[in-house]
Amino acid sequence: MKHLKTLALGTAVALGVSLGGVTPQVAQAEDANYVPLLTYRTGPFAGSGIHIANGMADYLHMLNERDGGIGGVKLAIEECETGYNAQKGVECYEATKGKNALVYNPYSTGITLQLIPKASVDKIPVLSMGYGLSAAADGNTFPWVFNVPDTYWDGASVVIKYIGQQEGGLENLKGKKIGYIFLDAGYGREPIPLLEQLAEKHGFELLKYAVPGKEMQNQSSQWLNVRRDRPDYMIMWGWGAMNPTAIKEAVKIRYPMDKFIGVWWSAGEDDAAAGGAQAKGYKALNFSGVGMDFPALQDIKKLVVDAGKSPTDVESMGGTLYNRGVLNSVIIAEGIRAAQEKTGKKVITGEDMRIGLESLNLDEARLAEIGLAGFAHPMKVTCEDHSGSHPVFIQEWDGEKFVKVTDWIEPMTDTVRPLLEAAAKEYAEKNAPWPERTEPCAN
Amino acid sequence: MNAIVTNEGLPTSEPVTQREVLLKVDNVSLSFGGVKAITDISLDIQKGEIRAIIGPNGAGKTSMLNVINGFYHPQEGTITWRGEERRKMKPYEAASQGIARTFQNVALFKGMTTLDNIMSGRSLKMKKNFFWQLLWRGPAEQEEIEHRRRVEDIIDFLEIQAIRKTPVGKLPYGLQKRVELGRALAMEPELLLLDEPMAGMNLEEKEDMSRFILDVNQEFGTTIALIEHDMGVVMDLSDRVVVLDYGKKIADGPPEEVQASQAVIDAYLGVSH
Amino acid sequence: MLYDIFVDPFVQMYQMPDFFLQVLWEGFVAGILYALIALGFVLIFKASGVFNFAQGIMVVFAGLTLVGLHENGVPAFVALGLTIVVMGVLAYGIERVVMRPLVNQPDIILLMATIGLTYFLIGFGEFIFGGEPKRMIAEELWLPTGSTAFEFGERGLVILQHIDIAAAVIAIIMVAALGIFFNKTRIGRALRAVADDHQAALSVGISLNQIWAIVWFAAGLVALATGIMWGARSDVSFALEIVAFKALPVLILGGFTSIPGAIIGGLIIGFGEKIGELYWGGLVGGGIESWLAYIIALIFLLFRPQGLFGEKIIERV
Amino acid sequence: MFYREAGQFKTSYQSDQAMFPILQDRIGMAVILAVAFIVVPLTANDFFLTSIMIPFLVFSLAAIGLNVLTGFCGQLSLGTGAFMGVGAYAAYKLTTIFPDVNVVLFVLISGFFSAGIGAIFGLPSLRIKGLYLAVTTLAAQFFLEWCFIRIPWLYNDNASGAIEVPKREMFGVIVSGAEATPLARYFVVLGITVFIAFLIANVLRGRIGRSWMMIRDMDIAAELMGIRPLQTKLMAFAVSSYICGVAGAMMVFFWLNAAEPSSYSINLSFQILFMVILGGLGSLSGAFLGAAFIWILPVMLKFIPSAIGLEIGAETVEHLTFMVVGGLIIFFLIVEPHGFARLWQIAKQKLRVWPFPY
Repeated sequence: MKHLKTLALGTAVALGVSLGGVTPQVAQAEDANYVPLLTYRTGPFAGSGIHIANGMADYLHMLNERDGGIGGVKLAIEECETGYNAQKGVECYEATKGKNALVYNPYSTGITLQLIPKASVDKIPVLSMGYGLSAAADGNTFPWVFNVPDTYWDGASVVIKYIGQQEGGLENLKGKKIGYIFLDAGYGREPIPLLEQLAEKHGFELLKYAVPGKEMQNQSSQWLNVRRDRPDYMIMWGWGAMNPTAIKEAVKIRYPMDKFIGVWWSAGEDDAAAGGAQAKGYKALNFSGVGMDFPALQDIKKLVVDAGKSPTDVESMGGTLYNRGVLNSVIIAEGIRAAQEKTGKKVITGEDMRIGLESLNLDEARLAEIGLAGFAHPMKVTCEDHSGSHPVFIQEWDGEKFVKVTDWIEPMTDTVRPLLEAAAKEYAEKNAPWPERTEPCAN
Repeated sequence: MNAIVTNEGLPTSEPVTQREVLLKVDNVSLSFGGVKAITDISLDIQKGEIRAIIGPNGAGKTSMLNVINGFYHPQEGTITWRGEERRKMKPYEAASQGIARTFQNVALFKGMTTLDNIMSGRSLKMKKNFFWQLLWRGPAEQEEIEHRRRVEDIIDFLEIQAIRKTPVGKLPYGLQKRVELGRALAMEPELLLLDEPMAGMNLEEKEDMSRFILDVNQEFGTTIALIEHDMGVVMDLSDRVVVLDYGKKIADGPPEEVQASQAVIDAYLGVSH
Repeated sequence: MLYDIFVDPFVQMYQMPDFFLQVLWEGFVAGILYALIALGFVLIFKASGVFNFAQGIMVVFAGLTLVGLHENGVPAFVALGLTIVVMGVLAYGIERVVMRPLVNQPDIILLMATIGLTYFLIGFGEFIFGGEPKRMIAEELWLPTGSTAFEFGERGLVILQHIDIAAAVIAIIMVAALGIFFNKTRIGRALRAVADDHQAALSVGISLNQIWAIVWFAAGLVALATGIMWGARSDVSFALEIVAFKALPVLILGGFTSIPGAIIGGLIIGFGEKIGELYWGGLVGGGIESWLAYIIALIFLLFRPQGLFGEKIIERV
Repeated sequence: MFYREAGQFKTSYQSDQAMFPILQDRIGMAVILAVAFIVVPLTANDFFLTSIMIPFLVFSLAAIGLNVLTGFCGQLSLGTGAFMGVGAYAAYKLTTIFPDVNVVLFVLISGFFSAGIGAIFGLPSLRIKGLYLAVTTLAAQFFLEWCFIRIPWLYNDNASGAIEVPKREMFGVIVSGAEATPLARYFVVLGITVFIAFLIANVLRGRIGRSWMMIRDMDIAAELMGIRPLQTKLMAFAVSSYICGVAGAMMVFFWLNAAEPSSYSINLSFQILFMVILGGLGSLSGAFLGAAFIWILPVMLKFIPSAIGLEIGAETVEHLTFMVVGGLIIFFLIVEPHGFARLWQIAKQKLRVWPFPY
């Protein structure tokens, strides 16, 4: 016992001493563009997070392998585990921002919200692709935040539009009940203002079912409520372990699955598969291609995954979330490329990256050029509009895989855009004094 | 009876019965669920005396002390303190009226030093509020020093200067008992209840403790009620003795009288009831 | 307002009896699962006085091991057997590495050690099997997965999941088996002796270490059963850990040492929170499930500090 | 040898009951303060300040708060995270309602709100003890967490449900919000932490501190000596929650900049409890040591592999961190259940007798 105590004392002292040496090296290769990836492969949201993380990392690694980086400059890629925890996310941010980080993709609306005020101060853009603060689409208020290709409000409007189509016109929504089940966090609450607005406008009743983050896997009460209320349609804003549980519960109460529509984050294959055969008919929004029939994805498989340079499971490649991660990295890569073109520099900074993202123009030709023809809807960012409100489509689970069942559906931009601008204004007021945009428009 | 304590300078020569009654217990009964701990007991404690409560194990002695300092509430009977009938009260109220006690199994504050333990006895006398305590400098410190002086007097009295800064958990049993007495004394009580103050002590320690008890009684005029098993000590120390058995009072009076009582002899020798 | 609180919920119960039955059933099933976790706590607390915070994690860990092994190509029942072995090794390891050196420490230290164990098991489980939620191999273990609907009056429907029925049956078997084990076997008697008085048990030649290892193993088996049942309802991942917190109010209701207490407490909490959430939760925005159980337990505790089945505490000095 | 108090005589009770009666301790304290106030600000980089020092100080203060309750008054609480949250939300509401008032003042005032809430949830402690009390404090944790989510007024109806810290100045220096420099925030946090630690050290050595310890060590004896149990316990709950509330407010205002309800979850409660237990129950210096260990160790573990050039996936590091932290917690509990504070005393003892073994 006595020796143990000495050992403990020794350990404590050693830990104390080594403290001094911890500060992470800021030394970074001068000739690389540094892209930190805030990912989560642990915790309750790992089920979704792992696929995203793999997709993001693999595409960037593939660029390094195949093209030697972007514009001849290698990418330095570093993952930092956040566990979907805002606190750890900020920690990752603080630890990596000093290494000339180009852009941050928090993959958590919570972390995004924390980084938004920091972005303009540290001059590092935040790319929240299809998540985060919807109002950030207003480039005049949020020059450093990008949420291309769509905001949650765009997504919610597409769902309502689709339901309208099913019912034979938006006017037929009058008197209908539409249920909204959501993760009770910044993420799930984000679309509520828009849905409420649309409910008022089109005369349907919006029923809200909140799922607390820590009770994600125990949703029986929420679904019992659904059973009692019998809504005509269900919309879901779920993530991580919430998705499969919700789909299972829906099956359990025998909710008609073809009237159950998830957001693009509730579109994982694993999520739907959890419901078994009865989950057939479940629908979800999507804006990135499904499957492996893209040259770029084949390159990833060949150069990265098969070469053993990635933890990715080959079978999960081509899945909705994996491909979503790839699309995220495509936007990063195209942003870097645009920045290199605009500034003429090869090794760029966060400020250059902001310019690059702001002049992002991913048209069909370009998509084809990078081996991803038809992988996503062409997307374009302007100085005013950092989201672009691009069309999305709806996919349906056929018991084995997701199948695209609609064409590209345009969001209700005319409704959404004014609301976005109003929300941006409100955000700036609430967080007064919010910095005015001083960055010139490079386009 | 081996006289371990010399009776030199016994309190006063005046007849015991003429003193003022400090505490009076009338027809008290106490039970836990179905178990009767005390049945219809009456006794009084007079100011300035040393009153012993004796009896075999399980006779209800400790329960009696618990009733007196408000820890248990009897189902029947009344308690009169300084001539006023006492309502059902909390132990801390009894303490603030001037009743202090020690415990059968030492109940010191194990994580604190001897000094702090005895200082804790001064708690009721210290008045400076939270905000002065926050500041420390000034009134709170003055008060602390003032009470520290009184506590040091007690430490001197009990001859435990050397262990002032020692955590009490590390002290031998005899010293712990002494510290506990010191803690009770620090409260400057009117009535001091001692629950087996000499249990588990050797002869020398018993002698010391007996001397402290007598000194307290004489020097400070504190009234003492004590439970003790050592008959020699009881007979030599106490002015009056009450004997309990199976929760009932079987004798009450001066030591010699009690000693001669047939009921007491039966109780101790275990005559079947 | 008063109407909403005192009248409307009961009107609803009356008007939709099928739904009310369904709510009761859901409450019953949830209660059974809470009771199973609480049962693990009680076993360990009875035998060693340790408040085992890691019980919730052991549930996930057992489920994860089972599914993880299966994912790596081990046939389902072999995986089940191996998982039992793993839980045995874990129990032995905990007894050896954690319990034995910490014997006689205060409650809070033991509690902290089990929270440390929780951290360790989370890291270890994810390190070995990965962090993503996994589907429970219910079908492979021949557990029924369908559901049966009962018509009930007009338009009424009560849906019973077969897996939930199985959970209830298994819980009953488990409790009965434990009862027999405690009352009829030599080890069971030794265990009860230890629960009563450590010192006395030691003095009649019972090996505390052995008993502890056995108890942790038994708790591990209970955890495995719970893990399978819960995993079949929702996937196996460490997010389940939070749900395990629900077992704590159950313990308060039932008392830390009473097996019937754990079961009845579980059912009270299960029914209480479902009925509360569905009939009253809406008044304050829903989601009251997350704390209702605790408030029920707290109020209960104010009136009966020793729990439903605990003995009345007489304080002595 | 190095740490010898021989020859230091006290001539008054005043000097004997000083906070640091021994000269070496006074010197040591002065050195630590000098390092904290002068050396660290001069040498540390932003990462060190924002990710290590500021959280370390915030957690130290929270650990002191919990230590008052658990270490000194013996009441086990698992609701620390929620009490910190109350402070954070109160400070946020105050500063958004009265934007012109000094934010540091509000951070200090916000503690009173959590003190009130803490006292309410402390009420059951009169009848409930030990582990039962621990479980009931979970009621506070989960109920308050629910309030943070379901009462939109608390976060000014932000769509995100998070509180975001606005820019605030003090004496012309920006101290909160994204533009505040790490150094400014560090000084504010350091100042508040040292200030409160000093005040609480005063309380602990006086009558009130003693009454808490009496309740902790033997509540029945304490009651029989005139301590009112409810009043004393509630005071401990209130003081503890005050400190935790201030720490919680500092956490969002000077460290995170924004907080979601999940920032104040049960995990935070556990984290603080670990700091208190590993640091040493009933020791103020232990609170600092515990906070250093529990906060800094995972940060270190996270960056060590990449620092020494090891290629390990981020998730593996995370898993290993969990395992190592869990393992070390058990290890230290086994070796020294009284925490680092006791280890430090043992070390001092060794220094005192050095070079002799005894």
